[in-house]
Amino acid sequence: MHPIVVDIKKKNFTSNSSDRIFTAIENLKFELLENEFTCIIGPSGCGKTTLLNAIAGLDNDFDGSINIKKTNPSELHSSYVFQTPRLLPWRTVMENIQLAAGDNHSVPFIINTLQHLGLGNNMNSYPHHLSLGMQRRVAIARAFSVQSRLLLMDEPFVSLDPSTAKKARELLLNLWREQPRNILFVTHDLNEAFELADRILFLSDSPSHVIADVQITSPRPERTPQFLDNFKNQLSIKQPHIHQFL
Amino acid sequence: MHPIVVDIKKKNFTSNSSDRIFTAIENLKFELLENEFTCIIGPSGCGKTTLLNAIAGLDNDFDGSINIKKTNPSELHSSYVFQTPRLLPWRTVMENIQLAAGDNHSVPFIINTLQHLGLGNNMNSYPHHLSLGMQRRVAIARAFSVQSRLLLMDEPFVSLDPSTAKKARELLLNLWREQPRNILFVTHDLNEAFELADRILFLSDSPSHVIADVQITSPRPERTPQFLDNFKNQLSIKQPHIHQFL
Amino acid sequence: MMLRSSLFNSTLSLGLLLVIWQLASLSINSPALPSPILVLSTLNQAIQSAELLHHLGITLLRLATSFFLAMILGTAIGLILGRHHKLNTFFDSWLIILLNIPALVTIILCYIWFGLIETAAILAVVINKLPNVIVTIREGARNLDDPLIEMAKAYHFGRYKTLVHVILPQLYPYIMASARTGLALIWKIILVVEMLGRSDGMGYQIHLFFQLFDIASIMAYTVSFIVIIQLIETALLKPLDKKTQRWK
Amino acid sequence: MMLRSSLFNSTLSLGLLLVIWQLASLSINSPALPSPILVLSTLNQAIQSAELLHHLGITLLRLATSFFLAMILGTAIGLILGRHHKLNTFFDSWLIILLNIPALVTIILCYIWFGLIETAAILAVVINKLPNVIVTIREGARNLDDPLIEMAKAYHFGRYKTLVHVILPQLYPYIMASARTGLALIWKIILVVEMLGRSDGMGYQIHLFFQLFDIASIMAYTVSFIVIIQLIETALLKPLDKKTQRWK
Amino acid sequence: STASLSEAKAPIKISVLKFGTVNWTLETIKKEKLDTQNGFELIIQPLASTQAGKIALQANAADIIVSDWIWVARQRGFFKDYLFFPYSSSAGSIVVPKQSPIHSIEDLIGKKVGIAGGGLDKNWLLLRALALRKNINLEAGIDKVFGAPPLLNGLMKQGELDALINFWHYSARLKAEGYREIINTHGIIEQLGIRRTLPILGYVFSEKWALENATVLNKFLIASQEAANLLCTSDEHWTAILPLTRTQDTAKQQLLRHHYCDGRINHFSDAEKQAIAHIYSILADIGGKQLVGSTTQFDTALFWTAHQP
Ligand SMILES: Nc1ncnc2c1ncn2[C@@H]1O[C@H](COP(=O)(O)OP(=O)(O)OP(=O)(O)O)[C@@H](O)[C@H]1O
Ligand SMILES: Nc1ncnc2c1ncn2[C@@H]1O[C@H](COP(=O)(O)OP(=O)(O)OP(=O)(O)O)[C@@H](O)[C@H]1O
Ligand SMILES: [Mg+2]
Ligand SMILES: [Mg+2]
Repeated sequence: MHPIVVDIKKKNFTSNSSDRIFTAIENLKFELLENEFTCIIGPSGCGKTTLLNAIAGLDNDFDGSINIKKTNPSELHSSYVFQTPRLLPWRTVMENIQLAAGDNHSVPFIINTLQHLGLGNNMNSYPHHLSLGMQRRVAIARAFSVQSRLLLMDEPFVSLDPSTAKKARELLLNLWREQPRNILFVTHDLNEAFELADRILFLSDSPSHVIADVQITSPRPERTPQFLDNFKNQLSIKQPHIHQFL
Repeated sequence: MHPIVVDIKKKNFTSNSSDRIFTAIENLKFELLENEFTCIIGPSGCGKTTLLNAIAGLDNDFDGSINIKKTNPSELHSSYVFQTPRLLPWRTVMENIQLAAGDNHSVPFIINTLQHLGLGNNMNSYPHHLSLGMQRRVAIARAFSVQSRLLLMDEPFVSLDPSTAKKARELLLNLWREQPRNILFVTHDLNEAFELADRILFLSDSPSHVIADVQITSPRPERTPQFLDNFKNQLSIKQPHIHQFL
Repeated sequence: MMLRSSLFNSTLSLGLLLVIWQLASLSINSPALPSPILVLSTLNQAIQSAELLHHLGITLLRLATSFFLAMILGTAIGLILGRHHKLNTFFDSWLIILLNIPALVTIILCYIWFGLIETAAILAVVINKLPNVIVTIREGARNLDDPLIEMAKAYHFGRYKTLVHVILPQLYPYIMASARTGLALIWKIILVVEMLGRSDGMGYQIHLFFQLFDIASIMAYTVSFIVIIQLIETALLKPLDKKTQRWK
Repeated sequence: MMLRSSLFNSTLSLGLLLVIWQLASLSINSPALPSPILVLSTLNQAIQSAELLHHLGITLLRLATSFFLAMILGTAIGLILGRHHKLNTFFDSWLIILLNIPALVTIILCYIWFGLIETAAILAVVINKLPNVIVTIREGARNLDDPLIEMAKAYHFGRYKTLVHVILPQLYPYIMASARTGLALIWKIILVVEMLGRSDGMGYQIHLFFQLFDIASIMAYTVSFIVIIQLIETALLKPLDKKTQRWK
Repeated sequence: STASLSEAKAPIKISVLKFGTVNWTLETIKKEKLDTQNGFELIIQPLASTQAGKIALQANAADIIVSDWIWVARQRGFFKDYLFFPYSSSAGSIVVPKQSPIHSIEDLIGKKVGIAGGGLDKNWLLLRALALRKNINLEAGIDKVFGAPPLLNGLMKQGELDALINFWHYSARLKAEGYREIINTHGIIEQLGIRRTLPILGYVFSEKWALENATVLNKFLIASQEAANLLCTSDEHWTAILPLTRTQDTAKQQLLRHHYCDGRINHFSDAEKQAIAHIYSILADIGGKQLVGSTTQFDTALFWTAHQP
């Protein structure tokens, strides 16, 4: 059985002001394998955040179903790096993370994560005193500190400088190896997706659905820039309709 | 005379909670030539937003001076794409832009800009009904619709998909050609900087100052991927201390 | 559909209240808690005699005048104090004093100063309500969203545009809290003001009834006022809420 | 430094107020507006006779009890109504009724129901203040930041953590507005409650003075209460403001 | 043994205005131990407003309060079994400044007149009734200013009012300051053709309580009269309650004592009851339904008769 099965028939938004109904998602279906690292790529405004919100259980107002297999009832089913940091401004960095991590948090782990992300000196700062990039990193550290079956990440590494982003990616892969889980990773950066993912789902413009489902089987260390160029070229030949993303 | 002269001797932040003083900027100096397109690259948290806020006149609490030559007193001295969209949630997309553009706005121009950015159908939407990437595009359209001597852009094109980002870059260059002005463009994406800028300022970690000032003189159409690779290689030989950014 | 269900809902809710009232009045069995039927028949008589409408009209006029004066002044002053730290520390103790002067004192002073005239009555009400508006709005003004205000500054919105498009929408919940509690508070103050020195209005009448311990009439008058407030709420405030919160 | 300058500031501000008061009392020249000197000497006498402190103490006890009851209940109910649309539409009219019942009516009913006892007095005050707290907090609860609440939901904060770490900090300005206006409002209600059925307390005394038209004593008593409130403000609310707003 | 004796004393709870004249009487009873000597224990609950007493009675927190017979009649209309026992005939009056050109009711026309107690005040209603007999419509003819009694006194002293109809202890204070009385309630009643001094205020209690406690009630009523007589005859006793008058001015004190003693009831018979019933019908005419409710006919059964002075 697949640990996560997503089958959204239709997700509509009605704006209060007008009676216009906007269909953000239509017939979007996929199944994830155990501990698969899946990237999602799609044009801005196609419905990626909407999809993640539905999977996280924040939005139940859609036609269709989302099934997540529970192995351990006490475990959080998902943790979520939102597209904006969403930190509690009245709590320090450390408090923000501990609140989310709950009782089974380990302070050394949190400190270690923060240090890897370059926030070793800011553990007791309030979010308002951090730059936006730093706030995003706190949000990443928060998600990493929570043990969950599924990690949802909505463009987590934008507005980080390349070297910090690189460290963050390494940290993510390490975490994933040590505590395997399903990861759904939204990004606009194809290279990032190629570097990280087992599988990439390409979404269409809204009403969005999956237009290409690409597996990347080569082990990550072998994914050199050259390999990626080749892979891209093959893909644009085999799947010409996703040319716009390549 | 240079139209813009920045000379920040020291910018300190004191957090209310502790008496710790944090120096974000120290001895940061540069002068811009008339209508120069300048990119700023620096690690996350180094002080780029702080610098832009100071130049925009939002933060006057620093040692040093910022001089902006005024040619036309009625003209706005700067318009600013903030790092977050900062739209008024209770105003529609169109209203948000018109409010900023003031009386000398031209509705056709605004509509044209919105359409180029893929927001033709959302002119009367409220920001809460847009995806984050769409909100960012509204903020970009807002800045473009205001006539100003200086355009400040704080990572404007992150979380846009590649094709939208490409359109936005083209739009920006067109605007700049038609209404020449100084542009200060913060980005973490070196390729973006190479593609757009006349000049790139590399900032150090905080307390930040300029550690490299690179001119790119070749005309933009000639900046092919190959050219950029060469340029990067040369740079890493000539200025090894900015290796981390390359 | 929405309308029908909300009508149904409020009928149910009022019905339940009436039942509770009836039961309470049966259990207490005292003229101090007349049954709803008695109160409604008293109300009916009072309406027929045109007396109620006369006094209600006068009180509503006073209410409207002092409400708008207090809200406009209070919002302006509250905003200024909330945004200017220095002014606030200077006037803070004045505000506390104004807040805590018993209504009696201000009312007496107004009447003594200006005589038993309409201006004095309205001024007394405004003085009593004003500090509450100021304090509430000030709290709101302290918690404005700085990024949006910076945006307004960067784009040179100017005072007027910043106020109308950036600040007031953020103050809206505070203004509404102030308005909703304010109508009630002003009504209560007017009762005292009219009791102490007017020859008409609901407060004057209610006080007469109180001297006679005629609680049924007091309640009948109260009911008539509450109906008005309920009308204001459904016809003005609720739609305003809807309109201004459309963006959510 | 800060402390010294703020002390200087408030001395200046109070000084100015005293000067205005003195001028006004000279210009009006009536026993209805006694000069500050007369009021202070009356205050001094009242303190010496121990009478003032006795009544002040009793009133403060009533004030504290009913304040905390009203704030806690009101915050809870306001939050629930603000977050649950259906409950709110059901109880909205109850709230409007409760808001607009004249203090007189509730006070009489409480006394008649429970007798002229302390409980009745405190209950009457709570009933009068409660709807104001509810309305203010409800407005705040309607305007909570949804992204943060979603975050709390995504990370399974649970009820308690969400309340303490996500919701209450956002309600803080509304709670403070409610508390600041609330102390004043409760004090004003207590004045009436004590007038109508207690044999001690500030309200009892002030009304006795009113019958004798002894405004100087009324003001002396008022001043003593305002001093207490000012103390609460500087020793409790201001530091609380500072502490909770530290993150800004 | 004295303790057990005093425990046996029946308590009587009475709610009165702290600085009202009734409290002078009650304090004298307490000081002279007229209560314990007569087998009851008087518990005085001082209150700050007349309305508070009425609430106390309704809430069964007081056995006895002080009010007038109009209120009792009205309450009986609400099925309350309240009874009235006359205590004082002190009544309100109309005062004007000494130099005022106003000398009679006719002169009031077109003047600004303060009226304490609102539109249903008995003094005001009786005055209107009298004026009507002279074909004067005061309701329309004067500039009425209703207000709280102390506030009106204050405004009078400020010269804001031409004349003032106020309760007797407020009028007394003004008179002590040289203000002139045009006419008082008794004068009005007399001109209306009733030549008797009628009680206005009295003790009010519920019939049920009175029947259950008839003995002590009667003893209390006698003690009350005794105490009042003591205050009027003995300077020593008068000096003892002086603080309750709340005035340092000896002229005012004398005037207050004079009025207090004049107001004592020494005769109350069926003739007085009939007269009251007559006045009630006049009041009912003028004040209308709002004043008297459904009780248009005065019920003389509201007087407590077990004890006759
Ligand atoms: N209000 C503040 N109080 C204290 N420190 C602050 C405050 N604002 C910013 N800082 C500090 O100043 C430094 C620079 O912040 P700034 O926002 O300018 O960074 P940035 O270069 O824009 O980073 P990013 O790329 O992440 O946006 C950061 O280290 C931050 O912690
Ligand atoms: N509350 C809402 N009401 C109406 N429409 C909405 C609402 N939320 C989102 N939408 C619409 O749904 C579509 C998808 O939004 P979503 O936020 O999921 O996009 P996205 O794929 O995450 O885009 P981005 O990459 O820009 O973040 C958008 O076109 C947006 O306009
Ligand atoms: Mg998104
Ligand atoms: Mg920044």
